[in-house]
Amino acid sequence: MSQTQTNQAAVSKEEATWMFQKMLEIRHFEDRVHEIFGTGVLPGFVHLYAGEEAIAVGLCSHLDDNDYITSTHRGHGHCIAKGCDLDGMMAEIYGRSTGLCKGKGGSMHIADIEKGMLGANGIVGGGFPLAVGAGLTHKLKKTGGVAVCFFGDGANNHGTFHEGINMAAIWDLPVIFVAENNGFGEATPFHYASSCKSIADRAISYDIPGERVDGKDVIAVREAAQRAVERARNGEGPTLIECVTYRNYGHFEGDAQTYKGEEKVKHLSDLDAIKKFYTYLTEQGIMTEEELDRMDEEVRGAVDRAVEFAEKSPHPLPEQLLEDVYVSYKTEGGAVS
Amino acid sequence: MSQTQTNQAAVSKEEATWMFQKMLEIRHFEDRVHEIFGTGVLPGFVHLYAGEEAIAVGLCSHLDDNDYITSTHRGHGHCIAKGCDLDGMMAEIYGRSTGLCKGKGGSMHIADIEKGMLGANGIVGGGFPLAVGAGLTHKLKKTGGVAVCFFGDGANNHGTFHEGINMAAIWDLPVIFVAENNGFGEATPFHYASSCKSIADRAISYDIPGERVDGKDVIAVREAAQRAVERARNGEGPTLIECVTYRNYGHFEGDAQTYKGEEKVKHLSDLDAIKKFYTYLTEQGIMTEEELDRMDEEVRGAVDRAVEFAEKSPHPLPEQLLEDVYVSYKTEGGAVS
Amino acid sequence: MTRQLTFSQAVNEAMAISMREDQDVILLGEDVAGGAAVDHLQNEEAWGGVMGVTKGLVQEFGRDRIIDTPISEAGYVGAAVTAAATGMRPIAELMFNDFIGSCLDEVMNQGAKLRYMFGGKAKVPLTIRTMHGAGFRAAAQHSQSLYSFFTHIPGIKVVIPSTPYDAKGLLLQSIFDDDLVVFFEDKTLYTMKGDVPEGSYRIPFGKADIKRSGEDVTIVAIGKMVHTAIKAADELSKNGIEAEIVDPRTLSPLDEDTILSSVEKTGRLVVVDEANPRCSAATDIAALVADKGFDYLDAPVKMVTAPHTPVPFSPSLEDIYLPTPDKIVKAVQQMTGSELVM
Amino acid sequence: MTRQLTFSQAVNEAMAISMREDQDVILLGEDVAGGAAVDHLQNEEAWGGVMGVTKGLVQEFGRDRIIDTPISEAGYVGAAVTAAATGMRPIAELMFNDFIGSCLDEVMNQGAKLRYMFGGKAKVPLTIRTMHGAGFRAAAQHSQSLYSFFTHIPGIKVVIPSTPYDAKGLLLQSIFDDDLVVFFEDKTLYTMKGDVPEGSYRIPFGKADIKRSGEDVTIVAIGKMVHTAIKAADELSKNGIEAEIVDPRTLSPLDEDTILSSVEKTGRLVVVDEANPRCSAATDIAALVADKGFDYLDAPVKMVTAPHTPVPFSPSLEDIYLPTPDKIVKAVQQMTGSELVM
Ligand SMILES: Cc1ncc(C[n+]2csc(CCOP(=O)(O)OP(=O)(O)O)c2C)c(N)n1
Ligand SMILES: Cc1ncc(C[n+]2csc(CCOP(=O)(O)OP(=O)(O)O)c2C)c(N)n1
Ligand SMILES: [Mg+2]
Ligand SMILES: [Mg+2]
Repeated sequence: MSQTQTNQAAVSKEEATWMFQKMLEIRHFEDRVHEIFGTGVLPGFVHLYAGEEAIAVGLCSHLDDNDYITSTHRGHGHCIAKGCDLDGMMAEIYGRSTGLCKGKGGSMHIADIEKGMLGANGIVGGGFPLAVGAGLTHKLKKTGGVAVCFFGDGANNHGTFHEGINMAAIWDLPVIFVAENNGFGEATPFHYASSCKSIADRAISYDIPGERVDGKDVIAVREAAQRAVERARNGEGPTLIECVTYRNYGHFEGDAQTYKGEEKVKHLSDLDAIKKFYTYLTEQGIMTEEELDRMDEEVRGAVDRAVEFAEKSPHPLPEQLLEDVYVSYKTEGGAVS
Repeated sequence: MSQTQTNQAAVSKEEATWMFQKMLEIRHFEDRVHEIFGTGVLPGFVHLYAGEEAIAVGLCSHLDDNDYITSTHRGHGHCIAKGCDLDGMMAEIYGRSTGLCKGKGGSMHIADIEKGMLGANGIVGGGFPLAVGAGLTHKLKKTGGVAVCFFGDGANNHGTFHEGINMAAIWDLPVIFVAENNGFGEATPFHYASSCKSIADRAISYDIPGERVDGKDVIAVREAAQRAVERARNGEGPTLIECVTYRNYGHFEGDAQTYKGEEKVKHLSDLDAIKKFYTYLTEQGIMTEEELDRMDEEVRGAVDRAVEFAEKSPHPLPEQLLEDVYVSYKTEGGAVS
Repeated sequence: MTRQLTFSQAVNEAMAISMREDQDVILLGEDVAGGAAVDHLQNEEAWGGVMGVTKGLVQEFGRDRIIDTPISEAGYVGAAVTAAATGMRPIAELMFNDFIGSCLDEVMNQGAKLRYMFGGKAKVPLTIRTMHGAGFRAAAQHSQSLYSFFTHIPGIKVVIPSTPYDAKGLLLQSIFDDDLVVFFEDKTLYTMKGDVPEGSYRIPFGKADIKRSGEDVTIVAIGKMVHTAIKAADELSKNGIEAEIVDPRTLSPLDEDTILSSVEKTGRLVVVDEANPRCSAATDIAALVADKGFDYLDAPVKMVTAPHTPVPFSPSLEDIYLPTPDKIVKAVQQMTGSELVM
Repeated sequence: MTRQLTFSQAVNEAMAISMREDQDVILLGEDVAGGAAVDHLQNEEAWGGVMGVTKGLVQEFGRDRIIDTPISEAGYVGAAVTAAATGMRPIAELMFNDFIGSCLDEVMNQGAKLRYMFGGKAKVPLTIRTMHGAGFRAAAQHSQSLYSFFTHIPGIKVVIPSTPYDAKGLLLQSIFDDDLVVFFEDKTLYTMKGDVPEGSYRIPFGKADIKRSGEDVTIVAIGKMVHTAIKAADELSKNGIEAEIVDPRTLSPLDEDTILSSVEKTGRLVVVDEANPRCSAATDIAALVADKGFDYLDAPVKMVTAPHTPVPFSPSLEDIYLPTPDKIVKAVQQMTGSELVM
């Protein structure tokens, strides 16, 4: 979605349509992956973004293909919000050669540099320096673009958080640091692992704005994002936004989630981001229930087609093992040297 | 020096004697190393602490051998304040077998674990996790001891700063983080490399007390240290103290210091920490000029003797090359395998 | 005596025994218990390690000794170094060995060198347990086998067990060893069962184990590759070739004598290592024999390894990434073909 | 043509040329200019690198392109990875290779794997320049030679020049190469002089250089060790042994053919490598020859390396830590003694 001017508290119908669509795509994509994972056909570690849709979508509603994002192990939502193709994504998660990364990356490394999506990342905290680098290119090439770094509350205690934000701040880079505080890093609560009261507080260490918003409220996220994106595009430097959220599923597929408490139930119902946005859009008269429900249907269909596409796609060919290591030559045999 | 109760703004004569003595030892030791380095006989990189004496001494005036400190590449002052032997230190800097580390460490790795001195460190930021580990031992073994982490303004932007302080904070460890803000990391100003207004501000990221003091004023440092040490020994967790200071010499021996400005002159005269303390002690009537001047003479003598000791000491024997890698066996030949 | 445990249980039991024997043993790592400061969990774990290897420890030893850490590898691994140097005997769990990228300094420049730089006046009785290995569909950043790094660095001991029995005895040795040990656990071996005696026993470092005897070719196989090599040996045996399988068990120190004696007997060496091939444990062992065992060799030294590529995600690629029995058989046939009937 | 430059000047000139040729080339590192934001310095440097290697660059290219960084190796090396992937052609200076402990993740898990994990849809044209080597009395944390780590990791190219001429041509190749290159500079070579042509020239990767021809023994020597080997060869020559000295120049890719042809001719191999001996470049090259060049070998492969210890501070120990001409001569004598008159 291209850069846009919104009026204060609301969104246009066009914007709302895009946002609701993307939120649905994330939700149905993730619910579906969850389902399929249960059948045992999906390889590897899979971390689902369901529940946190408002964050990726609120942020990316201000971005276009020239803007970059860095992501995390929980990257499907960021991909979708940044405009990645559902078919290519699903095929990647299946490890097929039609995947966005030809099946070589998988869920934890899904990427699409053409769309400005610099990759999910298997390394917690990996994204901070990477976002700084993308921001540096923007600044040096005067592209007017921004880089958004999504990261978790757990990543907030990794050294790269500190190094990355400090660098972005001293160089006034157009980078936006977006904490997705879902209360846990794996099975460890935020309030145990982090000595700060809120992640937004840590902005003071870098003399930059820090803001805490309801990460279940896509409008609130979008508005905070707008301020940050404007600052960034104006050369005023980075912003730290903390979005308070919750993940619908476990840390990864297979997690028994015994560390969760009562709050779990509420998050799956009342506090649900999509439900909230649905209510907002209909109550404000921006869209009708019929329109929204039709979108829901269509998105389900698109996800079905993505699964079908993935399942029908070929596995990578053996020779692909040795490709893409270097630009200038192919790796040689090596298995028996 | 053992743990002690001071009255509000002053120090006892006994305390003052120890503090002035240690400050002199550092100053004369460093001035002498500078001189000798100029003659070309000293190997390696040497970073001098002259000018920053008040910090190490103010802090260590509360510590005894059971307390630990971690240090930096600029470690001589910390060693001396923590009670290391001048002869052994000088011999180490000369690379002789009588050195504190048998000549294997040198200036950048000078250490004395018996004295609670966990080593100078060639890695900027290396000390943060190490201090946390020492603090953890204190807590688990309920020793009542503390660990002090000295670090520079440059180190303040390394990821380990963030990880170390956060860990100490969540576990309420008895660790005191002491920034020696001398305005530069090598040839790079603090205000360029660090996005914070002051290092003490960064305490808010960890919800711990952060204090900025005049690092040229040993009494001010000592008082801030006292609050921090008390907190630590009472199980109330870490404190961050920023001491504003200046180094008399270059980053290392050989540095032309073109990045320094006018302020340089003042720091070498009016603002000098030893001069300040001298004036304070005589004006307050705690010690007489004669007493202080006599100490000065004596310390010069001790440093002379350390140089003599070092110069007369034997070089390590060839077989020592292969010792001390492992506890349980000696490394084998290996040069021609 | 014939009690069977999984590899994972063996590792768990070694930790429990060491913690009973010595109050100074503590365990630090991410979610080694899990659920720290969650009211309803207290001394119950939420996870007991990402793969469940540390399950039950927090119940027995409490949260003072089974310490969940923030995601701060440099922080807690570095802390473990000095905790060790100041009187504890910590075990630090680095969840995946790939995460060494976040804490190499603490291992290489601090822990490994502390004793030497201090002129022998300190010791670092720290064990770093870490998961490695491909085959789990965990892709490029969670599947590496990085033991060559640690073997390269003086001051570190490197342990890589291939069976539950070895895992328990070597881990107990590691924990009570006075040096920094990096202990590798292959994530695909955790469910493997084997005989594991009750109680405490220690397997000394630097003693390779001959996992199979044979006269015709020496196969030095590292970690999980021991089992791949055994399959290959069974195959070869059908063709009249008897392979001797040497499991070094520790890469640093390395039991040079056992390897050299075996090659002296067989005249042939294949090294099987699932890590990448350059500057690897495979080249290390091959070079050792090319130097000190040259006169024993009747044929070129062969190395069966992963190719020089990251670990691919796609199962179809990952399966051909790893050494297989078939590749080992081929390597042996190449070197023996002219002399032995296939 | 006979213009002489120091190694340091050659490196400097390569950077300057590349920055004139291509606006996208930038340099990031600690004090590569020095004095950033100091009023009286502006586009004057305070340092131009800790050893003065980058002197003059900020005057010509300004502080937008010669970027002083905070002491945040993970931060700026990681930033350089994506700056490269998004259109720049950065040079990141890692002051000492020992500091890789603070940024291995960014190099190993991000930069080196990005292209592969993205299915070939990205490239990382990044050059990391870094200082290595013992002999400077810089002690254990500033004297290592860690090229084996980078050679082990797929996705990285590893360059290690031994002369000013090679340094310039290889650095230009590195900067304009589309892959991640780690470029090693031996701190004790900076003052060495040699012929360096003006203007731009590039030395291709994977082409070893025969620094001395000989028939009796092949000495593969890495970086500075080329000069140590030359001294040894002169000594050997007096005794009628002519050594061929092969300088691989790039360890990844490695010019296997040149090494193997040389050994085919001489029948003997000594590898000289100042790094620690285990899982090293020395074992890598020894193993290569023990495999593919086995039939050429008339004697055991020898490796002359540092011992398996950290680098000691004391000059008297550091001098015996490093390989010397004498040790090389002894190694050659060991393997030729029975055949050639000494
Ligand atoms: C450097 C590193 N350390 C540890 C891990 C293992 N790990 C994967 S995800 C995760 C938790 C991350 O928590 P958070 O940042 O809050 O993200 P969330 O999963 O909640 O989205 C951990 C510890 C890792 N992948 N990388
Ligand atoms: C990880 C690491 N990066 C860089 C260096 C090189 N270096 C040594 S001292 C220094 C400056 C340190 O500045 P600061 O922390 O302010 O300490 P000061 O020298 O001012 O006491 C640098 C960059 C290093 N030794 N370690
Ligand atoms: Mg989280
Ligand atoms: Mg400083």
